[in-house]
Amino acid sequence: MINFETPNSIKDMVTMVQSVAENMMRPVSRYYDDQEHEVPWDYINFMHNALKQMEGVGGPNDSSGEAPKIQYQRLAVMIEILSWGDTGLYLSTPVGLLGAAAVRATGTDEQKKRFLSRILADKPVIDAMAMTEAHAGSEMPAQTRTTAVLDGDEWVLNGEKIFVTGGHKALVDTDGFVVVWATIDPSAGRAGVRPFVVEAGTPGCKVTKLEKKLGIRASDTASIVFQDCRIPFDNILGNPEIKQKTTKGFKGAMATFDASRPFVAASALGIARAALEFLKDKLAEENIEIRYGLSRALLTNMESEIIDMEVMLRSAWLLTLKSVWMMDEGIANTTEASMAKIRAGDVVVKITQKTLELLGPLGYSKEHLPEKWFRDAKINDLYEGTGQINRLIVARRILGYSRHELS
Amino acid sequence: MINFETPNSIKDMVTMVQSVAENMMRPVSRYYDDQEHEVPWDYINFMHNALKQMEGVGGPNDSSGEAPKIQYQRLAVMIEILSWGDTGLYLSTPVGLLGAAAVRATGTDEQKKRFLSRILADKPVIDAMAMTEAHAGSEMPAQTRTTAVLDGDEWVLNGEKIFVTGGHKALVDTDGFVVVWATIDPSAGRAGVRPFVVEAGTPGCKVTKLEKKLGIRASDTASIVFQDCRIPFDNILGNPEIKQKTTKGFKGAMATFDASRPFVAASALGIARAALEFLKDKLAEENIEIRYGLSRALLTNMESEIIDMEVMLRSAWLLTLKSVWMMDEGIANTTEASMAKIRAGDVVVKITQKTLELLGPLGYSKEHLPEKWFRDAKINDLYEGTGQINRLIVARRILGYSRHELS
Amino acid sequence: MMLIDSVRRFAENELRPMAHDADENRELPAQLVEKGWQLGIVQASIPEQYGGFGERSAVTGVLAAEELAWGDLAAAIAIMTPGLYVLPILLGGTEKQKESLISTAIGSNWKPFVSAIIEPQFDFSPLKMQTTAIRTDQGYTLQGKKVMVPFAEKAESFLVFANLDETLQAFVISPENKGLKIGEREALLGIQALPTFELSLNAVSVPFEARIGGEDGFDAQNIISASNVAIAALGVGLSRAAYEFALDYAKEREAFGGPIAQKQSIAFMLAEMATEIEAIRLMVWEAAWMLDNSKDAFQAAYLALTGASDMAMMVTDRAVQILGGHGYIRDYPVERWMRNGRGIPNFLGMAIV
Amino acid sequence: MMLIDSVRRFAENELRPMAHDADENRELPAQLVEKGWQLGIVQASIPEQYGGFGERSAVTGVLAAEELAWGDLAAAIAIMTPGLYVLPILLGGTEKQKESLISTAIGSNWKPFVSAIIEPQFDFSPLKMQTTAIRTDQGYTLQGKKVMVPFAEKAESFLVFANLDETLQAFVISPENKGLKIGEREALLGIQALPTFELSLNAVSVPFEARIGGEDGFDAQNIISASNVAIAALGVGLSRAAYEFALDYAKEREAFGGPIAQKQSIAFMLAEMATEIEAIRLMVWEAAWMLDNSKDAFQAAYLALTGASDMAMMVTDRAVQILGGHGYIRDYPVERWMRNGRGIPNFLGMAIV
Repeated sequence: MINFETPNSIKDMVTMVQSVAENMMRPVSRYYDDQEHEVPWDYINFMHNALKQMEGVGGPNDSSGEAPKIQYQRLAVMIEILSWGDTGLYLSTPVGLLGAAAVRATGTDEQKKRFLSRILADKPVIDAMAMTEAHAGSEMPAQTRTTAVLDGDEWVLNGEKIFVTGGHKALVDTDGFVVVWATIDPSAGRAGVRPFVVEAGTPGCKVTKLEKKLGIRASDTASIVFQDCRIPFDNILGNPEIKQKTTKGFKGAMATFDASRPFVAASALGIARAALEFLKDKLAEENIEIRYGLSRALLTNMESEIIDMEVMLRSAWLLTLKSVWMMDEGIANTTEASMAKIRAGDVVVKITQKTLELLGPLGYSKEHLPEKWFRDAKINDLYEGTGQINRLIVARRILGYSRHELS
Repeated sequence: MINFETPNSIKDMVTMVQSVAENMMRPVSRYYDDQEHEVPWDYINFMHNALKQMEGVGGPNDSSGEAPKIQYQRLAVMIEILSWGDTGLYLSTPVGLLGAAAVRATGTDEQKKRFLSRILADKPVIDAMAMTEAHAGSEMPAQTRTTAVLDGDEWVLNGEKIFVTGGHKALVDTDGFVVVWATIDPSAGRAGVRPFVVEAGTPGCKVTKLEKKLGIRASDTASIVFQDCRIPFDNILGNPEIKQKTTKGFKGAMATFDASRPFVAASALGIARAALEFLKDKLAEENIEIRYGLSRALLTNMESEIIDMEVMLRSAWLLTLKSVWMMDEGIANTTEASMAKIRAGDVVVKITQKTLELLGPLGYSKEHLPEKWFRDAKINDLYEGTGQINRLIVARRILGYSRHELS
Repeated sequence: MMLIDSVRRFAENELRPMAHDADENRELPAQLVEKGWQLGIVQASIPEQYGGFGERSAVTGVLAAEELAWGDLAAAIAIMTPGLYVLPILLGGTEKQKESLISTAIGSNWKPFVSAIIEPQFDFSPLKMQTTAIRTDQGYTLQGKKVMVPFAEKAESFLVFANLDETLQAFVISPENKGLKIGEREALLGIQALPTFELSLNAVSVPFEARIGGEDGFDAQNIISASNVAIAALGVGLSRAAYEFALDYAKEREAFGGPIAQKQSIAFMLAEMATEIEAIRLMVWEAAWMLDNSKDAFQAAYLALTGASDMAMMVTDRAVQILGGHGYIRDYPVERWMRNGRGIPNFLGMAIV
Repeated sequence: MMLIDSVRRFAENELRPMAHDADENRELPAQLVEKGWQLGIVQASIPEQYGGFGERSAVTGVLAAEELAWGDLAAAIAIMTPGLYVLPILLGGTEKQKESLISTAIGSNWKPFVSAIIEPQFDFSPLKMQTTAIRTDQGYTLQGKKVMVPFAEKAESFLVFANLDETLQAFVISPENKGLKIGEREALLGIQALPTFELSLNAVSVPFEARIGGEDGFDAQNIISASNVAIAALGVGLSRAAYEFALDYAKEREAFGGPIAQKQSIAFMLAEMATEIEAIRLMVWEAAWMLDNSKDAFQAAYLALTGASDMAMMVTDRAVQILGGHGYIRDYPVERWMRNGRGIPNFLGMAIV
């Protein structure tokens, strides 16, 4: 059973990260929402330095002395707090995001060392993952059209990826990298798909569009075109048994999601907590108290709604904790990761929507942050698998169905 | 646009039917729930006499002088009130139920006259419809295995039907009839399916089981076995072009549902209103007032829940009214009938479940009727098409999809 | 109905094409509001003697409001703005007020005659207004704060709602009144193309004649009901827009070998959206019909807006969900509809039928 | 945990097979309750010195409660009934009360030592009890009405909760007390196999020693929390039963050319049910862990029961829905689970861990 007691080392971190969220993020949250696509250098540089001092938040492959059994938990707790600060900024944190997760899930030890070490190098770098293509959303990576052809000791990539979170920061603003899912055999379907690391500055790789979005505006969402983009042979993640038509690449992508979904859930719940706390603070200002312990027939509507939101938030957080605890314990967590993502996605959307309603005209005004959280929230039910895709994953698992039996 | 003003002739009927519901149904509601399968003769006989005097509630083919444009509306209003009284008893009303609906939707004029006239004859009769078979639920009638073979000038029926609402009352307790959907060509799929009228007392037709149910216990739910059951050639509903493999029979079944679903919706909403009124009466006793007009931030939970229930109830009722108004106007109403059924099924389940919660220990006790309404309610989301089947129907309609494109 | 047909065409041909840019630029094309005004939606509810050419019909009003909001919510509110100034006067003003005030406000061109109702409290409710009016020897003195007042910056006159001895009343106030202070343009989650402002009333003195209905006042509850119904109708219109867009998208977007609309999860969402819209629309129509037939519509109108608020949130949120990642991108209109949709419970007091 | 394994086996082999008939006949097989008692769930939370063989662990309690309720809710409550008599005494009684009262109640056989908490008001809440205790010269006098008191007819002793000067306190009352009146056996929507009764207290006089904790009383709020958690765990157990049954049914029942579980509408319902159960179970565990670690569990326990109440209704309702017409038939267990499930918010005060 998971341990409900927060380890002391995490408690210490909480204090620090909460201070970052309050002092470095909240004050600029509105600014970077208004100034879409402006890079939050102050925050990025600050976090880069802070993280170098506060090692051990990058998952088990970092070099800290942290007991490995709680490193994923520690990361989840950190992400929840940073997202409480500002999700758009959190998604710009040079901490090892989706690209790093892909490296961790699919790379060899040598590759993990090579690519993940960049994160704690002198200058901040952002990593990203390029999977989605315009013609297919939820069917990626199986429907990949971006190709990788071996030419000598280089791979040549051609194709276009969309919706790359942080793609511009990874390739243009910093010397980061993008993990690109491409097929080495278009006739092989998902068996041909492999992950490749494309580093910033590689010729033939170009950011062609930045999306204007509903929320998370401090984080860029990029389209990237690969045109005869050549990368070293060794940048194919994992053992390059390229002739074998296994679904290893596909499974690697799935493993990346298993490893990243709990953190999307954690991020979502940070936003949800921010909204709920705002509402409760507002009530406290008016000396309105929440009377826990009463039957529904005796509560006010405000009390009842807040109590329901607290149930949603806490239960989703515990599911998230369980899914990272499983990672820390080395237990396969596909079902639990998707469950956490489903519930966190639902919860953050419901809580932010409800909070706006209960705040009346205050909720609708940009003078306050809840309207921003309402916009930021929705991404969590959409990216890294929509609520529907994650329901499909959980359903297949509990029913013991293949993707042919249930799609 | 539908007329929101209730016609005077309906207003008059409302007063009378409400009195029946209050005085003839409510007092025996608990008794017939406890005494499952006991036939409520007092109620049946009373209603038989009352309905003979109050003609025009059987739909456009009855012989009343009622303006045909409101006869279905009138029927829906009556059913809502009777179900407010007691749904199990309503389902035992000798008024022309599903069997009659099938005759009306698929019979020739001669057949309508012949079979529907029985309803206003000397003795009360119950009619029923036998469609479901054990091996298939939502796929009926397409998957019909009950066969009808022509032998001379008689049809010979063989097979078993389950979940026949009022089957025992139609075939055993009264001289009623059952409309049975059987195939004249098992190889033809749904094209072979036709409706047949089997009258009480026909040899070879036997009620083999009465289901014990969660609710609507005053209404029997029967299994019926047909074993070399011979019926006259003329008892095949519609023109007996029996050689032609059209899907006419199937369409007749669908037409029956289009014609009956609004009345299931009306019945559901009668239960929902009963529950909501009980709750509001209880609050009125305690001098708790519902303050309409306030924002959600100012309401009590009880007020907020009641307001939401009133929205659900009224909107579902207006959808139901629209779907019967379309029938009265001769407008095809498949989509609207299913919409009304979806919403009414949802609404009655939510309202009764919520009412029980808000009534606390009173809601859970058999000293009061809400627990019974909670049990009665659920049938409305299950019979004559589950909520899922009706969503499928609406979805196909709005998307313009066939059953092959969306199932 | 000819009026509704022309409103529908206007919404499709004029509002839809400009809605995205108007939202991004936070500006409505001026000639568009003018063109919308020429449809005569407000004028059609005012009798000829006061400068209009018809008779008030809430049913016509909700039909028109639905169509306008289907086109664009910010524009719909902008076009209907003078209605919320003239209708309270028509329904509750003294004969003298009707004669002197209405025709000025609804001339041949759209003019910024506006109402101020909403207040910056989380628990704002029209029945519990915190802006107060106190009777003095010379007339009334108003004190309080209003938000989401459209076009306040260039308003020609304000109709301000305030609490007078625990009843809701309205007062005509000139923008020149020295106690009046108009704030910066507001930034809101939605209806970004509509310019709205905060309005502070600091000991604003008005003469007795400024009170709608004169000494006896008027039934403002009736105005609140008519606004409830109008906002609910706007909610229906924008929800229908989102539903239709999501429906078309779902039929075109392919995944797993066919349109995503062939997946039950998507198809059922759409079926429920359609059902919800149809159900709430009927509530709106019924409440409007009650208003037109002098029935007490207070509760029905309140329930209609309650239902419409939940419907708008549910439908627009699902539309975004059905579009997946594209739903989150401002190139597509659904995220705008979701932002606008969340406002439905807040817009009470921004339109009337 | 060996205890939990044996509870699980008992639930599967003993409770499940009898649950249908017990509900229909409104009677639990007596030897079954006895057998359940022998598992030692209650005894394991009582130290040896008071006649038990362990130490109270709320975590163990919720694990056992979940398994029992998976088997049958009525039997689960029956078996745990003496726990709600002895645990308040253990946690809040004077040393003398512990010594004299606990071992009598938890001998080698199950005995009807019962608590009376719930009252017949729609807005019953343990923090707002209407049964009152007043201090007199001789002790306390209790007045009020209780419902859903299990086994009251043959109870050997009652622990009655009442409001004493606005704090919740508990009193040991002998069934012989002449102010006590036991009503007819109640008929309830669910847990029909469990005999429950109304209990009227008409000027019931008890000596000072009858009050748990003596003169100072005890912290009854803590007992309420432990009951919240226990009932929530029962909700998890019965929901899991319904979910598993619906899952198996959906895989076997065919329609449109395959199992209905292959339809997204069914599959997604199941996925959400599984997620909900897992999420709420973790809340229950956390609250139990807080109880065991002397943290203030009041809010966590309340939230756990709130979540479990909604979960139980949602999951059991959907199980019925997935079974379609069969869900409505008493030959199948899901309708029983739905009836039992609706009781979860009402059962606060019928079990404890």
